[in-house]
Amino acid sequence: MRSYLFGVLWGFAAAILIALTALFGVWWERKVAGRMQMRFGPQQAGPAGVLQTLADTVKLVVKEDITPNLADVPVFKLMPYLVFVPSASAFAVIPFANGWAPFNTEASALFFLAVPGMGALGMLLAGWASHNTYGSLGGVRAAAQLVSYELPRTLSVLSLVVLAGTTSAVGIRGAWQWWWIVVLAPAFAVYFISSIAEVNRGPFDLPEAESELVAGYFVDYSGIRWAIFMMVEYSGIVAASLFGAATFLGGGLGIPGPLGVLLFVAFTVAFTTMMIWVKWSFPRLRPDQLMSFAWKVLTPVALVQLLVAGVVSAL
Amino acid sequence: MSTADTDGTRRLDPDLDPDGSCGTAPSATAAAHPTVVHATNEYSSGVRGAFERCASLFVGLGITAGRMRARPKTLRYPFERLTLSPRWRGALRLTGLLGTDEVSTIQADCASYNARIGEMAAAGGLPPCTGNCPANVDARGQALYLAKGMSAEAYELVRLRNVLPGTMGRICHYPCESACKRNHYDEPIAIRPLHRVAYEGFQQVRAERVRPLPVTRGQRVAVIGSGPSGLAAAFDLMQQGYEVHCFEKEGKPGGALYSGVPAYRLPRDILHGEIDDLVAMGLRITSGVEVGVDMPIRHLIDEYDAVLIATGLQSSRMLPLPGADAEGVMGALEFLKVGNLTGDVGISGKRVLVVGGGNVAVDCARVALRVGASQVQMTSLESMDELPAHPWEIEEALDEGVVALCAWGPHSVMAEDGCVTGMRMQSVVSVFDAHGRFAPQFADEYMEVEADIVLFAIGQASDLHRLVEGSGLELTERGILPVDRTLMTTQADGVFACGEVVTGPGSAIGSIASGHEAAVSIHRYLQGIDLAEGRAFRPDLQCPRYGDVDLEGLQATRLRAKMPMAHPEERAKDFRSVELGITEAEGLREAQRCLQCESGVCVGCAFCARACPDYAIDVERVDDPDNRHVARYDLDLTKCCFCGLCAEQCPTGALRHTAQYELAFYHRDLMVFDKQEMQRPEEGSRATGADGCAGGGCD
Amino acid sequence: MTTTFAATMASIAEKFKSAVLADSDGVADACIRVEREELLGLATELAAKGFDQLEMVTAVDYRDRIGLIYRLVSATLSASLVVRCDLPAEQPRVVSLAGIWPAADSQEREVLDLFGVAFDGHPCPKRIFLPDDFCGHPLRKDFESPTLIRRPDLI
Amino acid sequence: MPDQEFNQELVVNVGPQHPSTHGVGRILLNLDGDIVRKAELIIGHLHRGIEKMAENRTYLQVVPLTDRLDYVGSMYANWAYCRAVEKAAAIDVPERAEYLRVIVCEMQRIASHMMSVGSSGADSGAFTVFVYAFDLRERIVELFEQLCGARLTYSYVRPGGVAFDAPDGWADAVLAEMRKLPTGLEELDKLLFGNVIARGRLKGVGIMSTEQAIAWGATGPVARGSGVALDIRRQDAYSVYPRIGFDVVVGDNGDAYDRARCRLLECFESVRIIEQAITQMPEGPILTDGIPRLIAPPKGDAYARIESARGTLGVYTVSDGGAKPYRVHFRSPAFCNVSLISRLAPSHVLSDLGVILGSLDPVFGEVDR
Repeated sequence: MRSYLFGVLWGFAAAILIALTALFGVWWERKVAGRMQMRFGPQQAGPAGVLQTLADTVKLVVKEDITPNLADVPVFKLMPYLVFVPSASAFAVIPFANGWAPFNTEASALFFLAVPGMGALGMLLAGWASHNTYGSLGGVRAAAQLVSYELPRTLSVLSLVVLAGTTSAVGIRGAWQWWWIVVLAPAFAVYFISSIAEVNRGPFDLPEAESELVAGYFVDYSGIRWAIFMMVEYSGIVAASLFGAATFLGGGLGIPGPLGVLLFVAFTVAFTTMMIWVKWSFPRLRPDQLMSFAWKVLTPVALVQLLVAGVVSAL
Repeated sequence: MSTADTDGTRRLDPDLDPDGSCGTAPSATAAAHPTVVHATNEYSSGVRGAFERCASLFVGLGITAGRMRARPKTLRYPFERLTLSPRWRGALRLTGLLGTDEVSTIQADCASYNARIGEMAAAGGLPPCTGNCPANVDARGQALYLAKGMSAEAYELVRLRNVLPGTMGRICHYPCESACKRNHYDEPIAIRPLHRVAYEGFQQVRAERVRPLPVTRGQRVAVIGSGPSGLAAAFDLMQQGYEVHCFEKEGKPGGALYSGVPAYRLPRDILHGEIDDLVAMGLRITSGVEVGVDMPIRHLIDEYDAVLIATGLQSSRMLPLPGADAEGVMGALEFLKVGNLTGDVGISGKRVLVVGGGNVAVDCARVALRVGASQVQMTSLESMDELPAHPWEIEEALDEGVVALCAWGPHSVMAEDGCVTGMRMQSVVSVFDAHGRFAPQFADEYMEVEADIVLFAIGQASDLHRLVEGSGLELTERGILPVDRTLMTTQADGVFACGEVVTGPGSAIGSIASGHEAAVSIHRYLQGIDLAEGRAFRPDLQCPRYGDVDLEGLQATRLRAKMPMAHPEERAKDFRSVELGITEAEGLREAQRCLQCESGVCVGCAFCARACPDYAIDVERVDDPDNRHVARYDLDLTKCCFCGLCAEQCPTGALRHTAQYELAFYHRDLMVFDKQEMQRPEEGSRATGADGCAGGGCD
Repeated sequence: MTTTFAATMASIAEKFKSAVLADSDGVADACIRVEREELLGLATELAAKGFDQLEMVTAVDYRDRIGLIYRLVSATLSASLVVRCDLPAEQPRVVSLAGIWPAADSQEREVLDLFGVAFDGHPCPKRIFLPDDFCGHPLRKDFESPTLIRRPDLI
Repeated sequence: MPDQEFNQELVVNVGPQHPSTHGVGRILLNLDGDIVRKAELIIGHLHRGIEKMAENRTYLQVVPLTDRLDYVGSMYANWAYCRAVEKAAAIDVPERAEYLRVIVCEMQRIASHMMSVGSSGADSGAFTVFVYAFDLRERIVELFEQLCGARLTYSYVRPGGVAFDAPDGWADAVLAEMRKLPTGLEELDKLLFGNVIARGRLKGVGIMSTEQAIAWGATGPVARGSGVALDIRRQDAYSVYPRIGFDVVVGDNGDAYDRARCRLLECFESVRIIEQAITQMPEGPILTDGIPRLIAPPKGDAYARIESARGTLGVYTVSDGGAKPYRVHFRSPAFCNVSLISRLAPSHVLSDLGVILGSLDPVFGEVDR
């Protein structure tokens, strides 16, 4: 009974942590994108606009979430949660400290890669359920994109697993060596690019392409449901950055103590900023270019990287 | 390895290798031959292309990162506000409104008048009618008073700069009306007839209004000649408190106005009535005394502190043609003097030929008709449309039966046994040479014109020989008195000159203007102030040219008061007045037509409403004389598109743009700015919020 | 109007009995008036002669008739030509030139929409600006509609 | 025989309220998956009947109407209309006014091209390009505000000259801006047209051959992108353009990339024109005096055309001798260019639709009139 209660409490704490990361992510993106476009970004709510996202959230919670009358109502209402739960559960396996992760199992690295993939189903059904041509187009694109970028992302993490010898994220972090940075640089690049695509951001934001599909699969969502989709996206960015920093850079280059933690947080913020930087600097890819880029460029690079990792680990 | 596109692209090196010269600054060669620039650029092929593709991504990231360092360009609204250009076309506002604000009239004494006019012109507040008048008479002020029925004040205001308003109301060549802004809209204001209305209004209250001016200064000034210039200078000096004594050689004062201008144009009683007013105000005039003959000028110079020579032009210039000494050939001025004063020149039943095309020639012709000439002909070098005389004078003369032979030059006078039988005329090819100088070219085609009397009206000259004896003044060999035309001084100390003796043949108002300048010089001389230092002169303004307006279809109220004319045949027989003058009521309405230009006070003329493409302005004015005000001025902001056409058409410059553009209102009626709102202070009001930008409250 | 250009225009004008070579009226270098029956023939002739660019198609309601104006520009001859064709005011109907110059397609639909001129053989003869159920043609001088507010004639 | 019912096309209604239609245009798309089979342009949402309104206004009152035509380039519409009226009423224009018109319209061309290049960046997803382009546009609009007090609808050019003279110090401010502008333009070129993703999106999209461009009635950068070297400033050599050296920018492939890049390079040409025009501008009056308040040209027609940012902007006026024009027609380049979408869009992906429409650079004020 105690462990059950403990699990529920831990679940709430995780949910609040994820909400905070999303709030930080949104605020940070609006500030960085603002400065890139020669403007201030939010500056009125709280010092340097920090409370802006809090205010947005309160607005979204209070706002009426409309359900289109022709929509498939139960599916329409369920989809935000079906999309949120998988991407939130990814946080469970991220090795925050040396040797510790909230949910430490054997194949936690693969868990981190596989579970968010289920979000694709949620997006597809969300688009379809809102009975809106743009929504369904966005949903179809989201599904195609997520499926095709699963592969390079998994392959790049596999080369890590080969070097570390274990598939658990905590193990990978523990076995981290400094020369991995040199050997696994292409893997990290592939991982970074495909995780941008996984989160539907940057040059790959086909599903919610503003200028074509207005808002993709969540076009008919409003209020808290729309906020959840936003939380999925921004918590996804932070999760990918956390995992990238933890495994590829050994969580602060393996340095124990507060300096390591500081480095770990610095790397995470750096990767998040990189994602924002890439989104606001490049135009959007066309769906066919998106697919060909995944299959013809990222996957071969990831395979070659796996080969190299195999050879190196054999030495 | 250059890229696929041709050499045309000298602008931007397509492949982004770092050393590429990314476009030189555009060369400013003016007439570079028109080449074609090709806009297409491709990546190079192969490995180099792949390298360029990746490089392009990083170049893009570099640019956006570069912008992050720079300070953001946006404002922290509402703490920091945009600074708007002074020409910003925001909501409209009126700087003044008839009924609440007062139009300023030009009340300045002669010493500071030119400075006041110069300062108004610089500030853009000088109405074109005042600007174009040689004496800068405040015609706007006159119309303002007349519109309120205060004709006496109007008369006195005009008299400040135009010493004989009633007289000038009949003989002035009114340059003010050609400059009137109303030419742009429909017809100009009839300013000259309004002088007459003011004169008639003043006559009723003449008794109490004419008071002797106090003599506050000890010096005494002598003025030789009581023509318009002399009287103007005398009046100015009397207002400054000097004692002025005027000497006139004719029986009655008035100079050229008395002897030159015919009675049908200027009735004698009006001229002498106004001069009597001057006398009543303290001017001493002794007629019948010719200085230089009855009294030496040396006596005046010793007796008086300053002497002003304002004799005008006395003798008409004769042409040394063969046969010009025959009997029956007369000078214009002599003819006019006898014709005007006595009326019988002994030409009844004879044929008269007037040589010359100026105003004096036309006067001679019309006077000849009236004193019994059987047939009157005019010849002039210039063609019909180049005649120097005023167009309306020529037209009236032609109506009365005068025959004009244009573009014929005098060759010789035909005479039998001493008396004139006619003239041989030679046809004229051109009058002025390329530079506009008077150099007539003649063709060899001749014509005879029979006439019994020949009048030469080709110019006048002054004969000052007798006047200047013993005064230390030398005349030039052509008999002209050398005078400094800006300060009106002569070589002799304390002796000044003004009027046509200085300027040569000109208009009456021109002489009056030179009289004012002379008065200023005399005043400074007597006060010991240096004449030239700090001396403000009249700004010379270009009168704007207006396009012609077709008047059919306009409401009658907008048109000008028509001056009734006497019937041509009847008026040719005697010296009755040609222009019969407009009535008091017509004068009042005409004065109300005046737009009070550049006054900054809206007079409700509604030309902004007519200029507005969307009819957003609605103006209504109440015109009863004692309470003249704009009753309603509504600007409907729902219709206004801020194009600014109305503010440009506003003749008074009262309608101005403000910097208020945040104009979202809560109530519909706040959108229509009424009279009060249009006069809101620059900062703001109930409709535009306290600081003019915060938008109206929802009270 | 260069001589060669004038010559070509004159040669074209003779081919069609109703075509009249009027003087240039400020709209183009030359002007040809033609009856609506021979418009298509003249158009194909002009297209062959090098007038490859149809710049403007518009109409003017002269109350008793409707004047169609086609302004053509030729890059080869570097000259411009205006073809005028008058139609009766009641049921104006003329052949569509969209076949010869595709540029005429949308401009003819505009004339149909605002003037009510029917173009036979037009690929999609529908109104272009106003909703299909709009009654009347706004740019006709006799167009009356409750929403049309007469403005005060204040000049 | 596959069941007919299954391969039914998906009909999507893009606009009139849509971020990438540059205004209130509406496109009815028949989609087969992502491929566009048929695109039908439905316009008229911004039809205010400007030509009908112009018939009940005096010649001067029509000038504010022409601002609202191509509201991104209202200086052109003013100038084209004023040239037509000057031609009809035989009004001549002082030298200084001609130079001011050229300077102001070339600045307007740069501002309008910045709007178009910026939105072709935004259509392909690079929103930062849109902001940088608008930063350049802002500098020019700032100068316009100092000149005539308005930022968008200027009513600056008037029959017979221009409304306001340049305030003192304005010409030097323009020169200073024109020296700083090329660096901004080159930066935009590198950020958008140099970028591999943008080239991927813009190249090979909406291809139009030279013959098609002429036949379909395209003008301006849209035609020049396909190789048609047609520039009215060069062809008609109106105003003071013969005294100013500039080049015509032409593209080779006729795709969206070339059309957009033609616009960017035309901005360099405009900078050159402005610098030369400012140095050559004489002193003197800015408005011919003696123009009546109610211009009444004699009976007859007049047509004048200029090279606006979107192409050949022609104004055809018919006068019956009265103070109000009998008929005013605007040959609108945006109207002719935007109707190409139904010919260019088929067989493209849905994402390309926005890019093609952006490359045609429609402004629906001028399209619908």
